Amino acid sequence: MKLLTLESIGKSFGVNQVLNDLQFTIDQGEFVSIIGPSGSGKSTIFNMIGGLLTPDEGSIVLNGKRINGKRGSISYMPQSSSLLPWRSILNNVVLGQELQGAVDKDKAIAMLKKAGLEQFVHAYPHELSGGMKQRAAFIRALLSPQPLILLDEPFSALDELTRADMQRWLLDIWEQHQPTILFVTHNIEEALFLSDKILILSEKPAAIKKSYDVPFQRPRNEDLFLEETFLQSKKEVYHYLKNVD
Amino acid sequence: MKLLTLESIGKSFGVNQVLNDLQFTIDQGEFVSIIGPSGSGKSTIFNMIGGLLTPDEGSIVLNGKRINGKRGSISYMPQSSSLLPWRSILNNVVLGQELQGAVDKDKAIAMLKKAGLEQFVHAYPHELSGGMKQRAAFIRALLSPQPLILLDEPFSALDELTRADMQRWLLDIWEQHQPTILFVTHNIEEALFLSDKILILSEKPAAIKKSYDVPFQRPRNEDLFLEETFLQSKKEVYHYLKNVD
Amino acid sequence: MKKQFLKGWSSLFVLLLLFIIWEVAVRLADTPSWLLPSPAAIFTEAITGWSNFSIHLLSTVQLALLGFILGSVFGLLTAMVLHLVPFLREAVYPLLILSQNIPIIVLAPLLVIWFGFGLLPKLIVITLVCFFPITIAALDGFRQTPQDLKTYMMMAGANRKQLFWKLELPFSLPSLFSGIKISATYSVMGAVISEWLGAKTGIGVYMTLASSSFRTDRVFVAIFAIMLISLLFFAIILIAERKLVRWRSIEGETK
Amino acid sequence: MKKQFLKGWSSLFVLLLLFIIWEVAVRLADTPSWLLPSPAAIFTEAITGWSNFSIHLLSTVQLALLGFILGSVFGLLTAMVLHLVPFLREAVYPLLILSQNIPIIVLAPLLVIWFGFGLLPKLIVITLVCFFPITIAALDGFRQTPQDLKTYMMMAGANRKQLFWKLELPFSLPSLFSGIKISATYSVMGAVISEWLGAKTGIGVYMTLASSSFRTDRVFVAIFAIMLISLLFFAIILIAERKLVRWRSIEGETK
Amino acid sequence: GANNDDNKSSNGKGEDFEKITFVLDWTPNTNHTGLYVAREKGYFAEEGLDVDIIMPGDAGADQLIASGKADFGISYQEGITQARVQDVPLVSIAAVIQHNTSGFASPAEKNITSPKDFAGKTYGGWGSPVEASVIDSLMKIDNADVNDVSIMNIGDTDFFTAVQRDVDFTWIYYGWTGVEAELRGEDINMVYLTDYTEKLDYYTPVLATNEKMIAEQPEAVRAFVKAAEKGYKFAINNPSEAADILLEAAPDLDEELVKKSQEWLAPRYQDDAANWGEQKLSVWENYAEWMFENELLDKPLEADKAFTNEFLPNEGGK
Ligand SMILES: Nc1ncnc2c1ncn2[C@@H]1O[C@H](COP(=O)(O)OP(=O)(O)OP(=O)(O)O)[C@@H](O)[C@H]1O
Ligand SMILES: Nc1ncnc2c1ncn2[C@@H]1O[C@H](COP(=O)(O)OP(=O)(O)OP(=O)(O)O)[C@@H](O)[C@H]1O
Ligand SMILES: [Mg+2]
Ligand SMILES: [Mg+2]
Repeated sequence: MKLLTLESIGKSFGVNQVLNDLQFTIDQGEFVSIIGPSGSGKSTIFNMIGGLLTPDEGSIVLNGKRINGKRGSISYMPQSSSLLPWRSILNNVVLGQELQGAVDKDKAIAMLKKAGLEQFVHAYPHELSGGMKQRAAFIRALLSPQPLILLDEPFSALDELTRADMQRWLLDIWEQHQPTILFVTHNIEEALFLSDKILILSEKPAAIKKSYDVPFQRPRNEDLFLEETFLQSKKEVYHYLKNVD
Repeated sequence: MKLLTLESIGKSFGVNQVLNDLQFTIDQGEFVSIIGPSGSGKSTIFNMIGGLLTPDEGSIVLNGKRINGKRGSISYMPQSSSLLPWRSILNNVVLGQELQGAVDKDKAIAMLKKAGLEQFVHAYPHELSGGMKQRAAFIRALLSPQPLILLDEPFSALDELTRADMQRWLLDIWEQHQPTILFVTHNIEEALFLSDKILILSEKPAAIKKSYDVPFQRPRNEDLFLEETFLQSKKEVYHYLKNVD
Repeated sequence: MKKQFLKGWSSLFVLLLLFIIWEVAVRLADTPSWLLPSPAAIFTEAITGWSNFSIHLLSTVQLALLGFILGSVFGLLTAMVLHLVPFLREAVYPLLILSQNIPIIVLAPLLVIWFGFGLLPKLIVITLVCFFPITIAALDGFRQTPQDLKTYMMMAGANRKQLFWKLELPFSLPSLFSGIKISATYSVMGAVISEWLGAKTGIGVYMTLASSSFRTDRVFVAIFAIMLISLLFFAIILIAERKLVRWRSIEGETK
Repeated sequence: MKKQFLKGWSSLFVLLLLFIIWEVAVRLADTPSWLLPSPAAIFTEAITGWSNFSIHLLSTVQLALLGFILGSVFGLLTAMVLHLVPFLREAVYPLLILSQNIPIIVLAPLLVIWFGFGLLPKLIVITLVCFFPITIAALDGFRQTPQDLKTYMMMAGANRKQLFWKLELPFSLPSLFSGIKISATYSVMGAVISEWLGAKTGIGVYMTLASSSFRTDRVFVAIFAIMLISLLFFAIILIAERKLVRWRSIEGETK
Repeated sequence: GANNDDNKSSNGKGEDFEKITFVLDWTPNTNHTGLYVAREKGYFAEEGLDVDIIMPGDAGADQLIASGKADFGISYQEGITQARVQDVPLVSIAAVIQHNTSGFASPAEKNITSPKDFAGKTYGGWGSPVEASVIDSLMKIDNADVNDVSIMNIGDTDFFTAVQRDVDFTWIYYGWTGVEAELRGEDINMVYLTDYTEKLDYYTPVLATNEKMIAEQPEAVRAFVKAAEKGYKFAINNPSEAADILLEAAPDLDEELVKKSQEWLAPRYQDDAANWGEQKLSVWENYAEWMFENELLDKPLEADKAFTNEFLPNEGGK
């Protein structure tokens, strides 16, 4: 079942044409990654889906409804955790709900417990490590009522080891809840490890150069990283990405 | 020939013992990486070699001279480029020389040209991309008269692709000048690709858990990443690192 | 700034030293009291004249408080309107800054001409003095809200009202408090100036009488009283800030 | 703040509107000129009285400039000393803040009694008014130098002197300039106040004369002159800032 | 200060001039005309003095004269009395105007023609206890009670402004504010202090100096007073020309006001005294006694030390 469809989207900033005839679809429950060079327009795509920007051409359809320029249809997790420093973690993770209407604190507490943040429910963001903050930010996105979660390079500010932890954690929680996720990353391994499908963007004006279906079975675990087939897939994606330049 | 020797270094911050009986040596012209968990004391080691901190125990010997608490004996490149925003790139890269005495602008210009920064000699830092800034910062370290360069996670703030570019570039320039380098990273692949020797730190109080000699021939190139032996080495280092936890 | 105030023992020491030097100098030079009274003489006057002075003091404190509250409310409202209506902000912000170059002391007599001798012109003076730092601080605070937090809120579907109440306003609190601190100390001076516009009691009145009857010691009592009240106001706001924006101070310390 | 000043056409428009409303109101209500002169009357007086007023104006500008330069130099030196001697900073910084609560207008008459009618007490007043914003701004600028830049400099072997001259001082320039801008506008008001301490020429004198001979229109000419000079000073500093810290403004725009 | 020996300047002819600083009480007005005349007409120069006339600002002149920052200045009997009781060494050396020309002014329509009319009205003053006492004294004479008057502090606000706003009467000098009222065509009623009690016929304003000046440079004082007397004599005889001289020195003043005020004041400088500037011990004693009785002074005044006639040209020999 198609959840999100982008139809021949075009977007320019003045003379700078960033996107041209971009189109892709995401199915309900799918985990899709977007990979592309810096400045190719990944965040711009997100901003359009989120309603912050309006596409110059084409339409964005969510659940059958055209949402061009309409805000509040998706939930979001940015690179910086963007937790509000004056709110406790609990009050932070319910923020997405709060903006849309009803707040369910019990569910939030349960979720925080599962994420290993039990001790930090009433703590403030500055008391958490980078990884813990990102967990909270993801839980906030997960708790929001919208059907699609956009993640914009959520782990790129973390160190290598924390990042690996977070990838495993995300995979875990995704497998439990099966939300629909659109994920931006620079890291090929991360994209391979997590997604069902990788969209590879060309340089600007960006369009989908290749839609790569990730061949690995689920559930996956970290051993995948050290497997032969993984290296093979990595080479392929790397190749598509390079050929774009 | 031994350039730097750390002899049974101990360091505590109050009750927090960070380093205990740490020792290692670096030879002239060697490229050594340090890998270790976050907060294990890597930057603390650098701060002691740089003279910003004084070890509680042991001694740091550079070129046969004890340099405990003595500043100005090494040159340095941090994670943020730390270029001074009000100086042109040229004036920035000679800063290391300027602090120690004589300034050689011609050599600096030649070096910038080789690094592909010809157009940016008189530009200001904000006009450069992240990767270019890091190049300038490395040239600044290279131009400084000191015999040892310390690099503290120099590429961790860059995106994946730029980072790969920078690794190749660094390898290139290192092979040309053969400076002695002590390099901190979180990234196993990066350490394997660049170094002669990898020092793996244990959790605190940190000591050298393992000194891993990198088995690859020089000159190396990017194909190394996709080779079988590389994956093998990566597994090994990962194993040493994990066992520490 | 805050920390220094607390660990200000060394300041207290320097202050004491200054007083001692002053006392000794006055005694050695045998300066007549009407020219420069000694700290001891000022202190004595402060104690013996307390019953009379306290009436003036109280009246000024009341006036300053009232004006400060009015000025704060007015300043915050102005900032909110200007922030939420970008067109207005662009047109009015420069005028606000310009308005700070209107010399209040010169304007004061005109205020009396227009508004008489009641409370109104006095409150206008104090409000004029107080509202500006708060407006500027609040506007700066609103504008300094990090772009990433704003982007998050908007991506998550916040409307303009939610953006302001849930993000911009709480974020601006620390900045706002710096403004409030400045205003609080200004309000005392503003009250004293406004008392020159005609009042029956108040430090301003006390001071005029003191200087016209050559009681320089009393002038100094008034000066020190003004400083102490300002300091007290500052301290009260500081405590309120600590309670309200605890997250900020702790964050700053752990960073 | 800077940008707004440049694209301040909308402000100019609002200002013009205010003047028109004022003019119409005065005409309709037939307000006597000594109570509230119309803008047209003020403007006329400014032109017809120019030859006389310009002498006062010039004298005030000179005084303000001199005091401003002195205050800036003194303020910067103070900041440097306090920054480089941490012990002093801790002891003196709170006193500096406290000193801002000394009511200058009250202190001013005492200054004349102590120092006479010469330039000295006037310069003391302007310096007192001017040095504080600069000292605070410079100290803040020094302290806000990013830790990573400081760490780099020290790792690269910079000594205390190099750290200050090559890093902290240039880094503090933008902050310093905010302080200088404030001081520059304050200096005009400071000069006018200081002229009330007894002077033969100057806007302060002109204003006193005007109000004692019931010439409200002249009082307004003086008020507007003070505002215009303040604005001019501000603009000059702004231009100087653009030249000197170009890197900052460009950086801010591209970010 | 002018008490240093090196305070000499040359007029080019090789003559040495003694530099003198004179501080006014407020902005220049017709009380000061004689001094401007003396400077303009060269009377000071004839005495070897180079006089600099300065406005005092908010502080008033008294402290400046007392501390020697100014050599001479304009003061008031009231100020000198209070000052001397606080050991401030001020001495009056000449009365500028022989009788007190001040009084309580009110717009004609308020119908305040004698002190008993003050009752139920609002007085606007500058907050000094002296005001209440003066009103009290006048009202007692007129069988009324000061407690029926509402006293309001109006600070620096002038008469015309004040009576527009909440205030019924204020204390003015007729020679300046009263004349301005005439010019504006506003009818006012005056209740002069001197009409009701002699005790309040004190000298206001006076020329003053400090004790040190008298002790150390009596010749300079004598010279100064002599020239000032000549200036005031000129103003008495040629009010119009004197007004022009004042206007030239202070061009920002309103011309009409100065001319008219000068005319009004000319006969009043000397009035019924034998010589301009003379002061009587009884006046000083009366007023100090009155102040002491009204608890405006901490201790009685030694009236004979507060003033001196010895520097007046016609009395100097005595
Ligand atoms: N609001 C804007 N106004 C003008 N140009 C913009 C704007 N936002 C983005 N751009 C331009 O659009 C292009 C794509 O930007 P975008 O941030 O979407 O890239 P990205 O793929 O997210 O890059 P990165 O990987 O660095 O996050 C860039 O050239 C950028 O300069
Ligand atoms: N100046 C200091 N005062 C007190 N504790 C410090 C100080 N500097 C470092 N530490 C502590 O020493 C430990 C090691 O810190 P260090 O910065 O050296 O770690 P690191 O290995 O560089 O970590 P990262 O990989 O995150 O950069 C940490 O626990 C840190 O809290
Ligand atoms: Mg992006
Ligand atoms: Mg580190």
